[in-house]
Amino acid sequence: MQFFFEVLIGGLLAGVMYSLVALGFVLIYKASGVFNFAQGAMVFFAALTTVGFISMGAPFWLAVALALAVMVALAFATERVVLRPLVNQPQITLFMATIGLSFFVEGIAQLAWGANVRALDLGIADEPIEWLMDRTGMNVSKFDLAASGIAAALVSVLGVFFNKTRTGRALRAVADDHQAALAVGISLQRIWVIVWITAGFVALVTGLLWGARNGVQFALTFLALKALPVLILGGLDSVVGAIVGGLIVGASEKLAEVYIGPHVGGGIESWFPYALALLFLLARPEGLFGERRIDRV
Amino acid sequence: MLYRETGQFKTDYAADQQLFPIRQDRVAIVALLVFAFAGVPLAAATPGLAVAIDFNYWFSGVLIPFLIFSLAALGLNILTGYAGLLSLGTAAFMAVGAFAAYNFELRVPGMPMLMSFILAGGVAAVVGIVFGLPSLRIRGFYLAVATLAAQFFVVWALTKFGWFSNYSTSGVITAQKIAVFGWAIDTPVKRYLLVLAIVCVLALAAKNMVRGAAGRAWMAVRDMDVAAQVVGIPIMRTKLLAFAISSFYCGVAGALYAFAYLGTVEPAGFELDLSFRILFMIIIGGVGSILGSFLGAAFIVLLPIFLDLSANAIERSFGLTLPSGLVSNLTLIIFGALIVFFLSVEPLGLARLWQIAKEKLRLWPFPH
Amino acid sequence: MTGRREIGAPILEVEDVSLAFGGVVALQGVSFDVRQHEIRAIIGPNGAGKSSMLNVINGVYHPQGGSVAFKGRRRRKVDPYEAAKAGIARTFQNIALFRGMSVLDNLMTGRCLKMRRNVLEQALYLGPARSEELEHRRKVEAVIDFLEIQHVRRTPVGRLPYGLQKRVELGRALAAEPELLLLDEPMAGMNIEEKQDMSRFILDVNDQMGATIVLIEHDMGVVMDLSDRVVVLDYGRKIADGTPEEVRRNPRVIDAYLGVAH
Amino acid sequence: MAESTDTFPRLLLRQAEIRPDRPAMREKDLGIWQTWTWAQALEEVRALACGLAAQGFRRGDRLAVIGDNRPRLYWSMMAAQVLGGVPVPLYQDAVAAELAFVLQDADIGFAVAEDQEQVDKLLENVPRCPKLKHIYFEDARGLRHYAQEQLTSLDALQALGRDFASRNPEFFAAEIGKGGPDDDAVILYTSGTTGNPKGVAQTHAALIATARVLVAFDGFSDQDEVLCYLPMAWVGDFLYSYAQSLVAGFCLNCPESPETVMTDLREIGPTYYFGPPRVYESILTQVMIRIEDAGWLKRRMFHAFMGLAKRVGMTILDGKAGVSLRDRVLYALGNLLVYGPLKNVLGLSRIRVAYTGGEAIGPDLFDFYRSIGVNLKQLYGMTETCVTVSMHASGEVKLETVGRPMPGVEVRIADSGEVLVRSPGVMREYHKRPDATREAIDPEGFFHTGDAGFFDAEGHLKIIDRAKDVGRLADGSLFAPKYLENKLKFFPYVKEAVCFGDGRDEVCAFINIDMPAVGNWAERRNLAYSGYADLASQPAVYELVRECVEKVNRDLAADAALGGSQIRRFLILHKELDADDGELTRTRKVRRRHIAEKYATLVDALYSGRESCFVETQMRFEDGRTGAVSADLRILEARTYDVARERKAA
Repeated sequence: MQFFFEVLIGGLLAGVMYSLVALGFVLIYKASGVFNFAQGAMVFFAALTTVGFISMGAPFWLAVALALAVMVALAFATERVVLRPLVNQPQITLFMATIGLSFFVEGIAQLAWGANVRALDLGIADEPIEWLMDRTGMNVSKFDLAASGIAAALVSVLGVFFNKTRTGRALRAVADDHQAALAVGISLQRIWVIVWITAGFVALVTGLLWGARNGVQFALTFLALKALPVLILGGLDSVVGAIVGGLIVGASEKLAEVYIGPHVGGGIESWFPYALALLFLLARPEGLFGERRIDRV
Repeated sequence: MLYRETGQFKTDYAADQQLFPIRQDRVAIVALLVFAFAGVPLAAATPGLAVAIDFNYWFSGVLIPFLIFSLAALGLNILTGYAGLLSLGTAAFMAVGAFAAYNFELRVPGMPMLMSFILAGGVAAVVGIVFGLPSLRIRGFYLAVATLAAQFFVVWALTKFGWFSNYSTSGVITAQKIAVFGWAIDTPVKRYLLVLAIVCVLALAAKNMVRGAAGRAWMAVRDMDVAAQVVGIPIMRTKLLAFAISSFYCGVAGALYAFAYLGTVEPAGFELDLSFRILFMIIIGGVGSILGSFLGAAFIVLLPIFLDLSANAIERSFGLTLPSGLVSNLTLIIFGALIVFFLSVEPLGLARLWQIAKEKLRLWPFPH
Repeated sequence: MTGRREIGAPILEVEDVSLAFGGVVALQGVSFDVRQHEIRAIIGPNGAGKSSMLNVINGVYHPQGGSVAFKGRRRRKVDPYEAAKAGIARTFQNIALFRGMSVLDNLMTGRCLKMRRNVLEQALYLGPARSEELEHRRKVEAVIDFLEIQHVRRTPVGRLPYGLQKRVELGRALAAEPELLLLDEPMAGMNIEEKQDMSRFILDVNDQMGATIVLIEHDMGVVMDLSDRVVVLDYGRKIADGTPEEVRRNPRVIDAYLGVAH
Repeated sequence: MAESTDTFPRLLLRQAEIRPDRPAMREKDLGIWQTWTWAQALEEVRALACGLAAQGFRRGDRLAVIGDNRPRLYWSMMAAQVLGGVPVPLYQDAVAAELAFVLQDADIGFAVAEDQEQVDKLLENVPRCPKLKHIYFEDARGLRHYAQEQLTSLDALQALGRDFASRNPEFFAAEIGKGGPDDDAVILYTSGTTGNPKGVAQTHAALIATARVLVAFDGFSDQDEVLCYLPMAWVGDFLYSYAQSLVAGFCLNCPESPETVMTDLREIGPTYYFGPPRVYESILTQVMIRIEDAGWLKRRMFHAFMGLAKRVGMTILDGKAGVSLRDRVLYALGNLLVYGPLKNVLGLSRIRVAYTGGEAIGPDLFDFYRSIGVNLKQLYGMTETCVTVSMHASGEVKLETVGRPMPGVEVRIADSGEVLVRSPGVMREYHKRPDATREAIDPEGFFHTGDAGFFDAEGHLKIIDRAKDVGRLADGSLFAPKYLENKLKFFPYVKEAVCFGDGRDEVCAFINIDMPAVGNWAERRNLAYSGYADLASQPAVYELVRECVEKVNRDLAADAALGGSQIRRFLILHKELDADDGELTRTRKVRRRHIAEKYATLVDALYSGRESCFVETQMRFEDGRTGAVSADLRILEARTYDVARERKAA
């Protein structure tokens, strides 16, 4: 039983990280209706850039700041080159465009910083928390805890940003109805840039956390793939959904790995979340927290 | 300009419905086929040329992969371009084809090679139908995600269950020697011809389908499914058919990929990245166009080669060594950029550009 | 031009149909019948539930209550596919053509239910599949000729002007040789000549092809000229039913239309 | 059986016998070119003929045919001929009232109409034409509820016919047997300028003889293709489509609709083509407009190669020597890049011969087609003579003439200058108009064309004017105002011209400049001008016009007969001649006499050798107001050329 909890908690903590990636998607989807497949690439790019600057001798915070600046630039570029020309195109087209974008970003990243794995140290060791170990004997990583703490903080900040600030409300307005947003004089372009910057920021944080954990490497881009089932479970346009979805996926995949894995030869977390999401989709195509649409004729 | 259509009138529907209604097109296509089937092999057989050009490289490194990818792109185009169902699992269906063919050859004594290719396609089709089932309820990129599930699951299954790869380590399989009607396909030229023949036949079949009732049903579902249903098109059957046919093509492509191109493949060789490359082929080549599938494949296959060559040329001529991975990263960047470019500027891809050019030629000297 | 063809027994019976989206009531206990060969108009102010009515008839919407009987077969739920099979074709208020396809192909889809060849035969395009394709092309050409759209035969419908698109959509419905034809505002947004052409087509369809027609139209003049009987809906309820003259005189109809510019 | 082929029905039998499976008729319908072989055509005709017989159509009855060119309309004419009747094709665009006279004059009892529109017109006339008992229609669209008992569909008629034929198998052949070459084959109504149209009765013999000559002349065979787009009621279509296809055995192609003619033309790609100048004109205009939308490079290329074509194209077409190898190569290149594609887009690629006639054709127009390799020829004739009096022979095409008389045609120039014609093709008579017939055909059998003309040195006939307008100068030399005016009007800068000279000792002219053309010309030279009158008075413009006039004079000098009537003096009118001011007819023909009176002062000035002349005229403006315009018009001398010397040079 206690083992179960250990796995569960581990899963949940990993889940928080997934939610973090998913969050990036949700932000952009809410504001621009774009399913940004490049989010993974952005995570990779952000992390790699930070590490890159550090390796060039920049102090950590400066490196982060610079990386953020780069992400801002990227956001502007994306809005100008990708989103604006494709405005009012079918979502699926934009989706494919972001696949292109992710290739582009990956290419740039490796061209600029090289393709080999870099280590990143945030100063938090990835080791069990003693007192918890002593009391319950459960192995819970400090790092994971800290990471999820940061994630949680970030999420709540965003929550505030969305619900309290003017811009935040503007974003939601755009998400709900582009026309209306324009009517009340909110410039779509501006909103998009802001959203992509925010997403870039989230990507940066995610990149740092994951990078510190597994090393900064191309594999980070696959986080996007991890995030997809999360999104499907949570619904593409719900921040809360993203978080809950992340937790579910994290937990379920770890549990599945541990309890089902052995019977089928393991390694099932590569597809299990998808299977889960798929089943879920068939039952409820609009996700846990997504809004249902009726298409009229 | 080159088109002289005056006097090419049609006195029955058969003539009006034919594949290439314009005489000049018929001539051109025949010429092209002759060149591909006879010209190229003959050139390869000509001693003089054979010295000048490394034909083995051209066959195994360029033409064969080009043809195979064209076939895969054709399959994806049927699903995505015509039926409007985006799939990111193309590589998975290719993998199914490859491993199925391998196993048919392995386990069914005296199984004719072509037969196992066809059956491989069949197996892929079945898998395709299974993973297509969600398309009945979900649309857009939700569906794309569903196909991703296929992508991961298949690769995982092929790796995990040794049976598929006859218990080789990490699921690597080595394709059996190809023989068709007792004729050993053992040289690049022969393999090229075999692939070419198969691709031509399947391309023709595809063309016939898309211009026939099936194709119309697919496009109808793509353009407006409610209306399609109202005119009496069975949505479910139409979509599943698209998945089946598409997967069949990908399956055969996969089989050829293993048997006629690489020889040795492993499940990891059919990663998501491959699916993406094939998706790019149809985006660049032309969504919803048979010709586009070929153009796109040619482009995606040739671009890296071209970059490589030019990189080498630069290195040689300037005596400098370019950073490793430069070319591969450049390729990524260019692909990415092109995708965005085509999607926003010419969503119907190279095929559309060709079509426009053709229209201009037909109206020459007038602009319109 | 009435009395030109004998109107037969009811072919379609709508009985006490009610439909709601979430809380919004679209139709409430609507009943009426349509007789063989007649032209039946459904009129009413915007949002009266006219389109919903058609959608119920050919199964795009499923009513919560009531039933629809076509050629005697009474159903609570039909799905569009069955409706099409049964011989119901329709056009939509805001054109629902297959934009990516040529006029010819759009019309050919209208005949899909009559095409029997399986995909393999089509792929080979030999013998039966080929001759079937050609045979149906012949049928479709007759429709093209009838609607006088020869000159755009090969044009993708997306590129056609609005009026022509409406015509093509009618053509797609006709290609199915329907017994019952549902026309949702066939003349919306047309100029006078286009309307006249369309009226002529509708009459000829009804007359030469013997199709029964249910049409929704805003232009009162058109309705009065074309239709044999008129149903008037208002807020999802039937408020009148009868010949154009009767309906025109009906006080409730006048009220419903007061202030409504049509 | 059909060894004798002296009537159209027998020609049909012959064709059906020797080339039963060659196409005889095509029609663009339901998206494809529906085709009938000669054998099938024969059956269609049999059904129609027997049907008509069953309906009581007797020998000598007349069958009106009205509608666009449709196979069954042609076959109906044949059916009537089979039964010894006479088809009377009518202009499909005539209004009901216009039809009335013809229907009565030709005692029409049976009529074949294309569609509702035509049927309505006929029905409208039924009260006035009680004889009209039967109306058959091709297209039932909209006619299903017409109650009139006269109406029957052609389908029904043919059904009747097949039934009748099965009961009397010998009937059809027997009826054809009864026919003779001297029976009337058709009555064609000529739209006379004044009074009622006259019906021209032509016999089988005349038409077939003429058709044979034409077929031989340009070597037509059953491989040829022609598009039937001209009105069936026009002799040109009857002879060049109907008669020739029966003689040569080639295929007639009926367009889908009048609107689609250009497309259909492109699809069929006829091997010969016949059209009045205006048709060629409209095609050329279309070309010029469309090419202007092309990119700069294409435009340059186009104009460059057209220039070349103008230089050497015609010589090459006539297969004559005197073109440098370089030019030949360039021309070949142009053929690949411009001429070929152009002809292809216009549907003229396969043209072997193209005819024009009816009115004078401008040199630019004529040269354009010939220079890109379309063998365009002029011919001369009229309904009464089965058109072909004379025609350009390939290789010796001269724009200003209408070629040599056709084989078997005698042409004589009367002292009055009128052209007289005697040939197998001359009509038998004007239907029911012995008086008119006597007027037109003299005892020797010569038909008086009413046109003035003469033969040039090579024996090419040259038509100059209507005989009645031709006059003589005081010195007795021939003066053909319209000829001169046309020559002037062929210049883009000249809109209208009025020439005087009858009975005077020299020729003088009023000129109207073409506002757009000259305005354009002026802008290119940045000449400022305030309006028509101002532009017209510009010295530069006067020089421009003088050049035109002198070119005309040079041409005139080139031939003996007209060399005397060169234009000595001219002025440019200060206002545009206008129908509203009674200076032109509604069809834009100059009313010479009226103008002469109205501007008497100017005419006097021209002849009194003055340098200029003040004039004030009332004119009506667009807004209907009338007002006076006055101007001081300059009068210029134009250089004239010595006839004899120019002759040697030429």
